[in-house]
Parts: sequence; structure tokens; C-alpha cells
Amino acid sequence: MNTLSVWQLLVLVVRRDLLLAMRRRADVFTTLIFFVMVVSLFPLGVGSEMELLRKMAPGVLWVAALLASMLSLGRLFSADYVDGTLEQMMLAPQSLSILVLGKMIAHWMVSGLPLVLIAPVLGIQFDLSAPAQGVLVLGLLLGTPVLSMIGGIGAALTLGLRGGGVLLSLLVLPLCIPVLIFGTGAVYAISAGLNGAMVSNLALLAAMLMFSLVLTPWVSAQALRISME
Amino acid sequence: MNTLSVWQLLVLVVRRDLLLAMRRRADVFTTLIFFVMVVSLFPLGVGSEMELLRKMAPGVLWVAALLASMLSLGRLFSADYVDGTLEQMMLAPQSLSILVLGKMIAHWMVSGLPLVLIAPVLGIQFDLSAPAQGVLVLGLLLGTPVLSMIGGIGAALTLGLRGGGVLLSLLVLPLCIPVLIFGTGAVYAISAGLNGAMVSNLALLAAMLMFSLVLTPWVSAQALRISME
Amino acid sequence: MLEVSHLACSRGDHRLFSDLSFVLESGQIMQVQGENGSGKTSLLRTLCGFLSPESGKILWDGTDMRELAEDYFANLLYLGHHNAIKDELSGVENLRISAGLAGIALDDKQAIAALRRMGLKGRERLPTKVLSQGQRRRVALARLLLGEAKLWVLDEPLAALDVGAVELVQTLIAEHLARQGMVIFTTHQPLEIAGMEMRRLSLS
Amino acid sequence: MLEVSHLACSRGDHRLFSDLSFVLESGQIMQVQGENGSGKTSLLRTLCGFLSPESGKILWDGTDMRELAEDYFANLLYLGHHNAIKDELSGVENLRISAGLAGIALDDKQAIAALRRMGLKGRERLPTKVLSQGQRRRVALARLLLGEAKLWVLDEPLAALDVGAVELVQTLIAEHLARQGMVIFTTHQPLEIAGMEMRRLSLS
Amino acid sequence: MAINWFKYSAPSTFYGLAGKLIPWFALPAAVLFVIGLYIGFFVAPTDAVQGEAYRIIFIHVPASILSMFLYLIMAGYAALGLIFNTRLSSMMATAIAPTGALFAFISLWTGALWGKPMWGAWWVWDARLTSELILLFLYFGFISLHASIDDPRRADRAAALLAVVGSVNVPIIYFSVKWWNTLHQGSTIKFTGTSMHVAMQQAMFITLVACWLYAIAVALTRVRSIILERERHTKWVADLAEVKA
Ligand code: HEM
Ligand SMILES: Nc1ncnc2c1ncn2[C@@H]1O[C@H](COP(=O)(O)OP(=O)(O)OP(=O)(O)O)[C@@H](O)[C@H]1O
Ligand SMILES: Nc1ncnc2c1ncn2[C@@H]1O[C@H](COP(=O)(O)OP(=O)(O)OP(=O)(O)O)[C@@H](O)[C@H]1O
Ligand SMILES: [Mg+2]
Ligand SMILES: [Mg+2]
Repeated sequence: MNTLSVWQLLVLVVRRDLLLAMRRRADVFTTLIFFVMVVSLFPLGVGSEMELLRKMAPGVLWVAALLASMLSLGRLFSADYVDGTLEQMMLAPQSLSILVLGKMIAHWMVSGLPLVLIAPVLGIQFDLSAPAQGVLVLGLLLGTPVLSMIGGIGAALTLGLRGGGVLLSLLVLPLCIPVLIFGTGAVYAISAGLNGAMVSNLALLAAMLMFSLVLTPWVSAQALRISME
Repeated sequence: MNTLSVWQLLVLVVRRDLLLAMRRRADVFTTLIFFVMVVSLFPLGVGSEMELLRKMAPGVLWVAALLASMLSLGRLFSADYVDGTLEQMMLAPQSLSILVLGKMIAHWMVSGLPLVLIAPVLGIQFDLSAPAQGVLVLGLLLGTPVLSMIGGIGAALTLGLRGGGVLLSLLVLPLCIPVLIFGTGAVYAISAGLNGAMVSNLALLAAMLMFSLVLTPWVSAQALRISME
Repeated sequence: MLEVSHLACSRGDHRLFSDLSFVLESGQIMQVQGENGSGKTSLLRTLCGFLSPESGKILWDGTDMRELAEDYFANLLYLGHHNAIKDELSGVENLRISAGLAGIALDDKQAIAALRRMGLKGRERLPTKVLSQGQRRRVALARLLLGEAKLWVLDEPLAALDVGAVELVQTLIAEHLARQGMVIFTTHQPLEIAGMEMRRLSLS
Repeated sequence: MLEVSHLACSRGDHRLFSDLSFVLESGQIMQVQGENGSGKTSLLRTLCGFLSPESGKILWDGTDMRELAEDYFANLLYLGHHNAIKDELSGVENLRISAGLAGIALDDKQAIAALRRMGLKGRERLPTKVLSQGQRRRVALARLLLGEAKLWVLDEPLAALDVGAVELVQTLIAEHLARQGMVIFTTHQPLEIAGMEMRRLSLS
Repeated sequence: MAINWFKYSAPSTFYGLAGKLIPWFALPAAVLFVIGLYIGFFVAPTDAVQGEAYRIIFIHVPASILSMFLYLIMAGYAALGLIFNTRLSSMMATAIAPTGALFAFISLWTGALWGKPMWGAWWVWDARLTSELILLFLYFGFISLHASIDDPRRADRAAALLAVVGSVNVPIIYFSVKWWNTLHQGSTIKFTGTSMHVAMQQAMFITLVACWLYAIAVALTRVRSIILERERHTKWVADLAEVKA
């Protein structure tokens, strides 16, 4: 029996979480549909003035993405916690951060990536221009992983607490607001023809992504150790 | 040892669920804060034109209420399912519908009522007029219990399925859309000075409430029996 | 009187048991035996109506249990693999609530007395999540002290219990049988009730 | 070599044990005994680093376990009250993943062989949620067949197992001891390893 | 000196020290408040552009500044507690949080009161206002998380991690007026040359100091009760005169 390298372990964890998500085929599908539905609900509540809608579009899409990722964050660690798998993970001879990173990646692939892929279709509903669409999708591509990763910290901190879902949102939403601001900011900038502002917003998102990639797995791992005591 | 009447049983279940919610003092508090936060996030994405905001207000508040109640629906039955309490409930010598109704009432008191109470404050943020505020609150008062009750059916149906949270929203949101439409409709009507339309919207909400009160506990109880097999 | 006739149960492709018939009268006790996966839990859950049998009938005092529904449940006390207690609530609160669900009003004093009898002195007011596995099982077992339910259906009641607690459960069962109750249970550990004929049902 | 010196542990207001010292050498087995709630699980979890001891040290081959961290975990196999298996995944998938977490690459064939040895023939590909309580425990126990971990920490390994499975576990432990492994475990059921001196540690 | 420091980092000794210190902060705080508000409301001249409404600034600015600084201090204490496992610093962090939240709330509230006459709206979604709101939420998050965890040691550590992560928000508030071009005005108080009347400056400075002293006094009072609650089983608490009484 061979031993696993760090990289193989990462792949193993990602594959495991994807497998679990696929086992309930509905899983991926439903995050998506939730997203579509929230986005479609808004015009319903607001009325159908095209001008108004176009203005709202980036905000609504981003907020919906934030909520969709929030909604699925609850299960990031809790299932593993309840059935004792998390204990086993903490006893893994490799660093816990790697495992956590793997879980975050899987979470993004299940709950973030589908949104990025469907966003252009929804953008059409709101009558967004082609460049605005492009920027929106690029922004989501950079931003949704950050949401999953920051969310991971919150999920780890609220592990095993009752009412965790809501407490989680309370902790995570404030931290996610900058992502939201840069993401929508980029779209507004391109709509207003300010290419410089657009690029700087996207660059900030990219910086946040790098930053989270390095820091959040470690912070979440610490949070998990605290929560397990 | 005395035996309990149906009414006492209902009170017992409501008190139990409230007790569980109170045990984590943060619980009620956080649903509220989630609501406040979602409501506050939207304008952030949309920009700060007062006119736009005033138009969006009822829609945003109602959607946020819907999401807040959705987010907390996951725990309606699942905790009881996992630890076996639900089995015991199904073996109770009284009708399961009563127990389910009790749980729904408790859910509303924890996740719906606080929203109704805070809505006026948020309305001010959006610069709503006093009569519009009144109608908004009245609408929420009639509508949020319906959300909890319809949500109960979804929660019962998706019990024990992985990714239940999102699947749940998928099932429940379409059913909740009428509530949303009547609720916002009433506010728009009063803003436009159409008192008749406002009253009829509210009346429809009240009718839905009556209807749900009679039907949903029974339907949810059936759904639970199916999910338990 | 519990009368089971020609009961059959399948899960997936596996036929667990078929043509199973027995009668359990007041004051009798029966142990369901069998290897892991032989269908003991499935049988007990069928008796509670959680699973529908593939064929066969379950009669309570001559009437089909499905027809009696709540009237049958009033005679039943089921203890499953799960403890059915809430982590956040204390033993007292848990016990009062599960009594309430069974239709019995219980005050704090009675609940505390029951928990003390189960050996939880000093732990009555702690949230059950801090209790040990065996102590949590004891909280669940405390329900045996209250009910006037006639039929006890116990799925591995001895799991996680230490020697003292096992003896206590044996005593409780003996008392229940003495007041003409019935017990049907499973266990992988030896369990003897002094002066009682233990009927055994083997699944395989 | 596991060396525990002057360990103390409190939960809430209760002092569970204090000034606990022992040494466990290669090829030795030790049973932790005590009533429900005496602190057996707490002791085992402390040995795994899930709980921080109030005072005292745990040394592995002379070095503090906290310093070794992952190097210590590589020598450890812990089986808790929970099975640490996923309901939705099959036995094979579960086993491959838990092996992976322990740093061992396992293919389907090896996993199936391990599960068969645990008496799960024909159940290897079923999602574990349909398995019986004892069968699920067997899936968890299959990990004992793979590891090269030196120290086994087993919390009630016999829970829910039938007689055949209990014997199997005894054999596995005997084999592990024969290849110079160490075992520390708790159980409320009798467990004997033929030809081995069983050290006992009583908490009270 | 080093020995002294360690001595006072033990809750039992700090309890007494804090008790002695509190009046030294509380009294000057009260006095300076009165003086500052007097100058602010009766001495400082009416603003040319904003009329009388501007006087809210004497509460608004100190509250805003304190809400940010208190967060940093809280996060600092929390981090100390997390790294060195010192109980007292974790308790200090817990003690500071409600005061910080209060100041954040006052800042938002007075800002809103001010906004109505100035911008014609209670609230606009401008970067500084929003980030201040986030700060309030972060305080709430810290408090709720701490309250949700029963075991105080675990609660300390979990909340500390959150506080440290959340401290990225503070520079965002501070620089928001520079980074985004928004309604909220930029810094008027500068070290080189200022556009403000001297009496206004004095009033603002005095209320600011008063707020600092108040915050310290309240934090010390609260930390004393936290110490008592957490150490209620120890002998020294049982021996305290006020507990015996
Ligand atoms: C709810 C709304 C508001 C919030 C949350 C808020 C927040 C803040 C904060 C955090 C500061 C400290 C800034 C620093 O030290 O650089 C500040 C300072 C200040 N705010 Fe506000 N503010 C609000 C509304 C207003 C309004 C409506 C005005 C007036 C038009 C205003 C005028 C000022 C002024 C003049 C300062 C002092 C800036 C300086 O001199 O450094 N604020 N505010
Ligand atoms: N969908 C399915 N496909 C195949 N087999 C199934 C399916 N669902 C359940 N089973 C089998 O049905 C049996 C259920 O057993 P049950 O839980 O009643 O056993 P038990 O006698 O209580 O065992 P234990 O002693 O382990 O508690 C198991 O053998 C399980 O493998
Ligand atoms: N917060 C607390 N306050 C008081 N007592 C506590 C607290 N947390 C845990 N305990 C006690 O600590 C003990 C933990 O016991 P542990 O789980 O280690 O027991 P065990 O020996 O494994 O028991 P079992 O045989 O039932 O598994 C229990 O007696 C429990 O009541
Ligand atoms: Mg079974
Ligand atoms: Mg134990």
C-alpha cells in the first residue's frame, strides 16, 4: 500500500466532496435554480421598467450569488462534524489546511462555478450590454471563490452551534461585502465607460482571491481546531 | 400522572421549540440581523438613488423576509429527525398534525415575528411613507406565517436528503411567490392611492393564511410519514 | 395482545424475513435474535408502523394496527438506536418533553426523581450534550419509568451502558412484566430476567 | 512508546481524573475501565489531542505529542463513538476515503477484500445508510485492516456488533499486538485476547 | 518592571487594580463631557454653510473615531489571548466589544440625524456609511459568536479569530472617503492647517478625550464583572468582601 502525496490528498478530498454532491444529483442543480429564482424574483417585486432593471442587474446578480453560496455554506463542515469524519481529518498525517482547501474548492465547484456559467443567460434577461456581461462574469469568476473561502472561516467558527446557519451569515456577510462592492463596481464602471476603474476593481478582486487562497485555509483550520475542543 | 389535552400538547411543542431557540440566545437575534443585512445589501449593489430605492423597498423587504424564513426552515424538522425525536413524535397518541402545527407556530415566532417588528425601522431607511409602512407591516404579519407553513411542507418533503436546504428552497419558493406578489402589491397600491386594490391584496393574504392554517399541518404530517419510511 | 401473522419484509434486493408469525401476551417477554443485518431493527420498526410490511398483518387486541393508529401508539413505547434527546436541553427538560409527547404531564420533581433512579444524580440540569454516551442513553431510558404504555419495543437498550445500568434495566423490565406489560427487544449482550421465561425469535 | 504522566482532566465543574500516569510499550494492550461518565472517552480524546489536558504531559517516544503534531497522528488510529462514515457513500468508497485521509492509497480490490473480511460480502457497494447498525460499525472497523498505524485508540469498538464480529475484532487486535502494535481501548462488554496480558486502568 | 506586568496580568490582582483605577477615568470623563459640550453648543460659532445642525459633529466624530480604535484594540487583545493564552486579555476583548458597538451605533445614529438636514435623507449607501455599518455588524458578530459558545475558553478563541480577521475592515472605513468619491466629507482635521474654528476644534478634542476616558472606565467595570463570573469558583473570589456581603 502506497502513501499519498499532498497533491493526491487534495485531489482525494475534492473528489470526495464532489462525489457526495453528485450522489444527490439534485444538489448542484438546486443551488443553480435557487440563484435563478432569486434573480428572477426581483423584477417581480420591483416591476418591469427596463431602465430600472438594467441599473439593478449587477447588484441583484451579485447579491443572489452571495446568498446562494451562503445557503450552501452550512453543510461545508457540519455533515463531517456530526458523523465523526472531521475528527479523522484532524488526525490526518498531513496538514489540516490542505484538507480544508480541498473542501473549499469542492464547495466552489458545486455552488459557485455553476452560477458563473449561468450568469450570462440571466444578464440577457436584464438587458445588459455584451461588455458589461463579460465583466460581470469575469468578476463572478474571481469573486465567488473568495465567497466560498471567507465563508469557510465562518462555517468553521460556527460549527456545532445551534442556529449556525444564521449566525454564519451574520459573521460572513460583512466580510463579503467588499467582494460585492468591487464586483458590482466593475460592471458599473464599464457601463459608464470608465475602463480604468473597471480594471482596478477587477484587480482588487484578483488580489482578494490570492490573499484568501493563501490565508483562509489556514485560518479555517485553526477555527476548526478551536471548534472541536 | 395526568394526561395532556390536545391544547396542552400544542403549547408543550411550541414551548419546547422556543426553549430550544432561546437556549442559544443568539438565535432569534441573528435571524433578525440576517434580515437587516440582506435588506441593507441590496441598495449597496444598486446604488443610492432615493427614487430607485423607494420603488424597490417593498420588493426588497419581502424578498429578504422570504429568504430569512427559508434559511431557518432547514432546521424545522431535520434536527428532530437526526436524533430520533421525530420518530417519537410520530408515535404520540395525538394526531401528528397538532405537533407539526406547534412546530410551525414556534418557527414563525422565532423567524417571522421579529422581522415584522423590525420592518418599520428598515422602511425608514428606504424613506417609505407612513401609510405604506403600515400596509407593509400588516402584510408581513399576515404573510410571514404563511411562509413558515408552506415552508413546513417543503421541509417535511426534503427531510433527510442531502442538500436539502437548497432543494427545499426550490420546492417552496414557487409556492411562496403569491404571498410575495400580494404583499408587495398591497404596498404599491397604497402608494398609488388605490385603497381598494390594497384591501383586496391584504384580504387575499388573510385568505391564504386561513387556508394554510387548516391544510398545511395535515399535508406536512403526511409528508413526514412518507419521508420517514 | 400483540399478534403478528405471516409478516414479510424486504429491503432493497434482500428478503429479510418472511412468513413470520408470533403472539405476545400480557406479561411475556421476547428477544429477537440474529446476526448484524438479519432484520431485527427492521422488524421492530415495522411493529411501530415506520416501515410498511410487504405482506402479513399486525394485530393489537385483534384489530389491525393501521386502523387503530393513534390508539395503538398510546399503548406503545419505542426506544430506538437513537436516543431521541436534544443536545441543548437538560435531562429534566428532555424527559418532561418526551413524557408530554407520550401524553403524560410531568413536573420537575417527578422528572428529577426518574433521572436520579437512572443514576444521573448531579447531572439532571446539565445540557445532555456534555454527558457521556452512557449517560445519554440513561436519559433516554428514563422514559421507561413513566409510561403506562403496555408494549415496550426496545432496540438494543443496553448499548453503551455499564454493568450497573444493565442490572437496572433488567429490574425495570422485570417490574414491567410483573404488572402485566409486554416487552419485545433486541440485544447482542446477554440479558436475563430472573424467574421469567424468555421467548426467543431468531432471524437469519 | 506512549508515556502519560500526571494527566488531569476536568469537564465543567467535574474533575474527571487527575495525576494519571502510565506507560504503554510496543505489544501491550490496555483497557480503560469505569462507569458511565467516569471519563474514559475524555481520556482517549485527550490522547488524540481533541481535548487539551488541564495539566500533565503525553509523550510519544519521548517527545511531547503537541510538538510532534502530524508526525504523531501518522502513528495513530482512532475509532470513536461515531463511525465516521458517510451515509451516501458505499462501503468501498468510504473505506478508500478514510484510508486516503490516513495517507494510504487503496484500490477498489483491496477495499472490497477488507470489507469481505469484515463480513460485509454483498453489501460492499450499497450506500451505508441502508446498512444495519452493526454493519455500519463493521465498515468503520475495516480501517483496522489497512493501517500501519502503531497505536490503536478504540472507543467501544464492540458496540452494536454480534458475536461473530466480536471474535473477529479480538483476532485483529491479537494480530496487531503480535506485530508489536499497541492498543488502548474501552468497552463495557467482556473482551479477552488469548495469550495476552490485559492491563487495566480504572477511572472512578 | 517585567515582574509587575505579569503580576497584573493575573485576573485576581487586576480585579483590585481595575477597581482602584475606575474613578480616575470616570470622573474626568464626566467633567470633560460637560466642558466639551458646553463649548460645542454655546461657545462655538454657528457654521456658515450648515447652520446649527453641524453641532452634532461634537458627538459624531468622537464616536466614529472611537468605534474604529476600540475595534483595533479589541482585536489586539483578542489576538494576544489567542497566541499567548492569557485569560485576562481575552476578557478585556469581551469587555470592550459592547462599548465599541455602542459607539458604532451612535456614530451611525448621529450621522443619520445629520444626514437628514444635510443630504435630505436619513441614509445613503455611501462607502463610509456602509463600512461603518459593517463595523457594527462585526461587533455584533463578535458578541453573538461569543454568546453562542458555552465553554468560555472556546468562545474566547473562536471570537478572537473572528475579530482578527475582521480588522481588515477598519482601514477600509478610514480610507473610504479617499478611495471612493462619495457624499460623506473627507477629513477636515489635518495636522497642517485646518479650516475649522478654534472653538470647534477645542470642543471636538475635549469630547474625544472624554469619550476615551468613558470607554476605558466602562471597559474596566465590565471586565471586573466578567472576572467575577468566570472565576466564581476560585477561592479568591469567595474571599472577596463584596461577594461575601
Ligand atoms: C449614518 C451616517 C454616517 C456615518 C456612519 C458616518 C461615519 C463617520 C466616521 C466613521 C467618521 C470618522 C472619520 C475620520 O476620522 O476620518 C466620520 C467623521 C465625520 N463625519 Fe460622518 N458619518 C455619517 C454621516 C455624516 C454626515 C451626514 C455628515 C455631514 C454632512 C458627516 C460629517 C462628518 C464629518 C464632518 C466628520 C469629521 C471628518 C474629519 O474631520 O475627520 N457624517 N463620520
Ligand atoms: N436498499 C437495500 N438494498 C439491499 N439491502 C438493504 C437495503 N436496505 C436495507 N438492506 C439490508 O437490510 C438489513 C437491515 O437490517 P436491520 O437494520 O434490520 O438489521 P439488524 O438485525 O437490526 O442488525 P444490527 O444487529 O446490526 O442492528 C441489512 O442487512 C441491510 O444490508
Ligand atoms: N460542562 C460539564 N459540566 C459538568 N460535567 C461535565 C461537563 N462536560 C462533561 N461533563 C461530564 O464529564 C464526563 C464525560 O465523560 P466521558 O464521556 O469521558 O465518559 P465515559 O467514561 O466515556 O462514559 P461512557 O461509558 O458513558 O461512554 C461525564 O460524566 C459528564 O457528565
Ligand atoms: Mg439493529
Ligand atoms: Mg464513552
